[in-house]
Amino acid sequence: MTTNAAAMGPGAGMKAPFVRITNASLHYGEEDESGSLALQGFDLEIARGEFVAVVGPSGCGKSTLMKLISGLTPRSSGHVTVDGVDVVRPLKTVGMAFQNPALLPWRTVLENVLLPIQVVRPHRTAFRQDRAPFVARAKALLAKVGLTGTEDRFGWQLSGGMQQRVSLCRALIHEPEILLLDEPFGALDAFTREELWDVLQTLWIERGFTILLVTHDLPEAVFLASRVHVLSSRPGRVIYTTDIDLSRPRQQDAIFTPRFVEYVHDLRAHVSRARQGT
Amino acid sequence: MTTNAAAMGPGAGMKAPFVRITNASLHYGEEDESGSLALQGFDLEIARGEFVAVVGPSGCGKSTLMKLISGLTPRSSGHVTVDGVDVVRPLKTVGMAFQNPALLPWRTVLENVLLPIQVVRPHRTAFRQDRAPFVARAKALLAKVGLTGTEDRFGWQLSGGMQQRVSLCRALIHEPEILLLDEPFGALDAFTREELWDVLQTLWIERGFTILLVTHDLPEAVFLASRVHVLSSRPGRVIYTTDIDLSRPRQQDAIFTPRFVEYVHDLRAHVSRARQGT
Amino acid sequence: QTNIRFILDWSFQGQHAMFTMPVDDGTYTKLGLNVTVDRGGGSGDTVAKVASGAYDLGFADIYSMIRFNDQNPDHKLIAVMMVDDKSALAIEMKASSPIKTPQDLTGKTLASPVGDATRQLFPLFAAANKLDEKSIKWINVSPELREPLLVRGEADAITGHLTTVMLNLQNIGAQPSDIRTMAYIDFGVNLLGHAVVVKPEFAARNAEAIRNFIRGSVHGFNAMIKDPADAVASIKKRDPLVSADVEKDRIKMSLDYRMITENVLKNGASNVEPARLEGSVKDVAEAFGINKVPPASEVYTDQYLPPRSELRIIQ
Amino acid sequence: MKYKRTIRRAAYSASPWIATIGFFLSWELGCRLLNVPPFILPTPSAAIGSLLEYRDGIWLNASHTLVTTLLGFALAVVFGAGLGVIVGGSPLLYRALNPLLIGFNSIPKVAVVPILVLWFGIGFVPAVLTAFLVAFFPITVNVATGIVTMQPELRDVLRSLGASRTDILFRVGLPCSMPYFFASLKIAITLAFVGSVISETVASNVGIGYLMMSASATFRVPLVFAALLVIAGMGIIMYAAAAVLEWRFAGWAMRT
Amino acid sequence: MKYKRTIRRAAYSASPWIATIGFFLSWELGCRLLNVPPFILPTPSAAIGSLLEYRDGIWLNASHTLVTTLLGFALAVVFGAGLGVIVGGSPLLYRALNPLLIGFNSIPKVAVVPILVLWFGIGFVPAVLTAFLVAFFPITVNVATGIVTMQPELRDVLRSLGASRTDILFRVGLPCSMPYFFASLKIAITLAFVGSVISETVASNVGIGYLMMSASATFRVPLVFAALLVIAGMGIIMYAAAAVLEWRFAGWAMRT
Ligand SMILES: Nc1ncnc2c1ncn2[C@@H]1O[C@H](COP(=O)(O)OP(=O)(O)OP(=O)(O)O)[C@@H](O)[C@H]1O
Ligand SMILES: Nc1ncnc2c1ncn2[C@@H]1O[C@H](COP(=O)(O)OP(=O)(O)OP(=O)(O)O)[C@@H](O)[C@H]1O
Ligand SMILES: [Mg+2]
Ligand SMILES: [Mg+2]
Repeated sequence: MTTNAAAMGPGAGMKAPFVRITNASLHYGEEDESGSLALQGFDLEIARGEFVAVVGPSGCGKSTLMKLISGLTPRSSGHVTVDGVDVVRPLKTVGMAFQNPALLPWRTVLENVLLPIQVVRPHRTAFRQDRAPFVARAKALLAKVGLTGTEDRFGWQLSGGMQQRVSLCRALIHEPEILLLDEPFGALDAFTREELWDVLQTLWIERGFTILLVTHDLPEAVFLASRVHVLSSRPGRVIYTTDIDLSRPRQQDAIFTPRFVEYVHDLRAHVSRARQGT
Repeated sequence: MTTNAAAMGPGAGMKAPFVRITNASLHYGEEDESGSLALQGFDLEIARGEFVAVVGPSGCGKSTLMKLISGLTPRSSGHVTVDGVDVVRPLKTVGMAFQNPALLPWRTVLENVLLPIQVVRPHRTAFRQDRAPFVARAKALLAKVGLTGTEDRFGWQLSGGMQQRVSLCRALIHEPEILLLDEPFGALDAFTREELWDVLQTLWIERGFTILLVTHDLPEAVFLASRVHVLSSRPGRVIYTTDIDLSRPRQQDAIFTPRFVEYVHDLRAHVSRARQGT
Repeated sequence: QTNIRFILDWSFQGQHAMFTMPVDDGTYTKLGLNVTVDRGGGSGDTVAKVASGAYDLGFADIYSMIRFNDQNPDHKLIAVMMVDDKSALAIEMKASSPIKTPQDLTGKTLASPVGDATRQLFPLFAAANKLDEKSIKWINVSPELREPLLVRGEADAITGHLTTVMLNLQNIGAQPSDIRTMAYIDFGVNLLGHAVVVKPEFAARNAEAIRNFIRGSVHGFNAMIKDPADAVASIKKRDPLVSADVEKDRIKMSLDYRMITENVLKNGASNVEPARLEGSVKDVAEAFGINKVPPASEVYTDQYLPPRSELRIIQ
Repeated sequence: MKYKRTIRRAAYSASPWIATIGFFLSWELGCRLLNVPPFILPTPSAAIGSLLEYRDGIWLNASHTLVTTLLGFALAVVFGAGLGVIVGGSPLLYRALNPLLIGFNSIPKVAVVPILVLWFGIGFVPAVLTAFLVAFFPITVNVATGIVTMQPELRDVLRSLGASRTDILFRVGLPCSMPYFFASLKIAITLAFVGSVISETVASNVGIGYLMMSASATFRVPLVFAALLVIAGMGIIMYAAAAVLEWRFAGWAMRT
Repeated sequence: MKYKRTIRRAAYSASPWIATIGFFLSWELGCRLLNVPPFILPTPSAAIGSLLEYRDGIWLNASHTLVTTLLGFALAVVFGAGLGVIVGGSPLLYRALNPLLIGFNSIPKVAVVPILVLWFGIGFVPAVLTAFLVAFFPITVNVATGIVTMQPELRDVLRSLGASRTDILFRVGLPCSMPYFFASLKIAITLAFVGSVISETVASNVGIGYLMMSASATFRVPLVFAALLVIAGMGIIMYAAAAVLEWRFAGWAMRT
């Protein structure tokens, strides 16, 4: 099964797409259970360093796609490789912000943000020797998302939107190669959201990691991503893909340009069609 | 403390506002703890049958306001009355959709929706005698939000947006007098969201209950509410109120009318100012 | 100095002073022994512990040892010093009870711990007194329930060592005059009592140490007779919670009923007549269902005794 | 790959047997190699031999003990869970009763059995009561803990409906404590066996406890161990029954 | 209103005393009214009288038992939690060891003490071991259950970081099982006392168990009850210590 991908090897990965999903499907639970087929005949390729967004109707399998790529839930059939390696167990190179913030209730905000540092390989040893630089990094990240002063509170003492921002920081802190963001700004007001768009875009331009963003906000997808995929209703697969040809860094006022609005309308039409398919 | 409200009595409630908050404040934890003051000097009145929306920056105290009105969290000072009665314990007449769906994991979707029926007073006796009409009602509600066929699954087998819709059904099923909705459409794609706007508006026009909606989506607030309040940053209080003078029932295309857009822009400006206050 | 780990048959009681006083006054030490005395949990337990090697010497009922030997032919023990010349096994009832002779026990209810020697050897008592053993209804209880059941009338009679039961009954408020006893020894069951037991191999290897232990214990025996108060003090040192009065009574009773007989006064301690031992072993073996009756020489040996002159008991 | 998975599955289902048989084998070998005399620790083969030899007597006594234990256990479940609900639902009662409960349970029940015997006579009742007294506490503690630590978000769902404390207790607290409850059943069933056997050793004319007493009084140690094996076996069977219920009622907590 | 709240607070903090004193009062009254003879059930005043009378001897024995119990308990916590982590972390081991654990724990430990004594001699070691053997099981069961039922969402957070099974176990499983763990400490500390006392009654020259044995052998029942009171008191103190730790380490689970 793994031969294909293995044959290409990590060296070949330079040429081959960073994430490659071919004809994959994913069932939850037993195969014969009805209503548990979340993805079917799914194809997707993401190049290294690309910023890709995925949109689609509620329940179409976007979160499932995230779990598929990160290896959290094993595919039922097809091929999934990341960096040329078959995904059979959870990857060690992802940063993931779940749809639901999932902060560990026994840890303070700071400790939650530091969690990946304590777990992920090169950092954990360094962290054990010297916490200070990492704590500083975590505080800087929290400051960026507007959460200065909440470091020592528990996650459940924060508002929904604040928790979501903590979760975003946790996905970023260990500077993963690939970032999987599942509606990271869903619970935020427009202004905070737009501020964080800028933060994320800047980080991406600086660091050049690969990002897969799931969102319901079409302007968000257009503003941030270089390419947007539209998924069909469950069982999800890609039914439309568009490249967003807007110069970087994109500015807030780009939202009001006709090209931007056109992209949004185009996507809107396709999402609408995807829902109709239900 | 209660004398004021009690003196007016339920009879006087006809004239007096249905929900009345006067100079209320709310501290989480001990009074001296810093950063725990969520609401301060808060004033708000909602007439019976009104549809009110509340917007404001993330972490400003919107969810806290919901808990204040429903009596889930006691106020630290000030007055809060609902229907002329001082709120000192959780009300029995509210339907509440929390920011986070909070489905009971041991119950199926249908059982989760039926929960209020099994708990709230007049229904629970009727339910014990004959489940059928309530089950039918629950199924009808689930159908309205597009969840037919998920009745027998567990909440954690659904996608985030689907869970949110189940939670909305749970808030509606027992036809409460007052509905507190905390970002009920946050995890939904634009189309599902707009469909549900219609569903909610129709229900409100038919049943005439009082609704308080918390949202980050300004068009949503303008589309649905008759009045929109903007809160300041924490500690939250109302810094701006506007009546939305658009005819009912509002149609999807109203969104593109200049008046609608103007309302949205007006609110945007005020929310922006509220954030700046941070 | 030879180390001797010695285990008693039960928790510290007055009569055990014959082993603790020589420890306290240095007699054992002078004899080249370093003796530790631990309490036990019943004769059966004691023999198993000696057989296992956890202890070198033990103080146990000689018939318990016989039964153990039968079950564990590879780990037999042997008695080297007979301490109780007379068994204290007895049946006790209230003085007001209609049971006056052994035959009156027919059809009555008796309470007793299931492992209690008196109960196990009841068939001998029944046979000697022509009593239908099958008509007896037994209730199995732990030792701490036995006397209360008699007092409360839920049992018509109980079985147990005289020296234990009498004092227990007094402890829960009965007067000696309220109690009637039937000692086996007085009703045709001529049994011996507790002895010092040891593994034969150990004894063979440490013959002189055993002899010295017996010397020391005879010294303790005499010291206990001479100064019961001192004996009680020696026990109280090991268990500060024992009641001095009770243990003093117990010493007196043990001496009277079990330890000092004409035989002992005349011949000194541990004078076992082979015929008497053989007879009792045969009876007991039958009661226990032992097919291979052990010869007396496998049960008791006098080869580790010091000269008779050193075994004298003076009242 | 399929082949590998089949093997792994087989290993998984056979694992309890493998572990148990391995345990008995090493016990047997240990006894033989170290030459442990049977009156200290008999070999399992000797114990099983005794078990077969005396199967009728053992069966009689075992069934008696089983009934006793089950009754005591049933009482413990009902009372323990009830007390747990009450105590978990009321911080005041929790605080008030904690010392009494802890104190009472620190006491070895052997000390209490004679009292029970003097009150209720010898035999059945004290054994049932002892099993009950020994077994209820873990259930109470676990149910109360489960209720106290119920997820506050779920509790708020009920509170927002104006639910009474009882409603919250039964509709959120109890389901939340189900995994704790079933965990405590494992503990309680083993303790119930210990309780009834202990009571039987103190005062009873029948039952595994009595059998053990009389076997050990006559130095039939393999028989004692045969009795122990029987108790262990009954405990396992009872637990298996509880595990089925656990899967049915608390399976949601182990969702993946 | 303030006044009312003060009263309620006072009632809350006094509640354990009220309950305990109430318990003793009704025991005293019950004994007196029903005229229960002291060899069945002494009055608490008689027990306390004995306690004072023999305080030196009791103190000596109690401190011995306390040390024994604490050692056994400490072993039980370390081993029980360790085994719980292992078993909770591996479904295979869980399945494999369950029957052995259940079987072993269904066996009354009194039956095992003589074996321990034969191996380790009379006194300290067997008592520590018995306390340990009796107490570890609830800890194992609860820790394993806590780990098995950890919130899957939180587990996924760790898995998404490519965390090893050990990491998941220690960073999510263990914290999730803390409330279960502390619940089991309550059970385990009481069982540890039971275990060491039982062992002392079987084989020891010192300790509360020995004291109870020798007191009950001579029918000084009030002294037996004095000993029981001391054990109960020590159990409560130990528990109070554990409760402080619980508040520190599992307080988050009781957030409001
Ligand atoms: N644990 C599960 N067990 C069974 N079915 C599941 C499970 N999780 C998700 N599903 C189903 O898989 C489908 C896709 O779910 P997924 O969470 O990927 O949707 P989504 O695109 O993220 O939706 P949303 O936008 O609402 O979050 C849904 O129909 C859902 O019911
Ligand atoms: N349980 C709690 N303990 C302490 N502080 C809390 C608690 N819940 C909320 N807060 C604080 O109160 C303030 C208001 O919180 P609230 O949840 O009401 O915000 P919100 O307006 O709903 O925000 P969002 O839009 O992000 O959901 C926040 O600063 C938050 O940190
Ligand atoms: Mg999703
Ligand atoms: Mg909120």
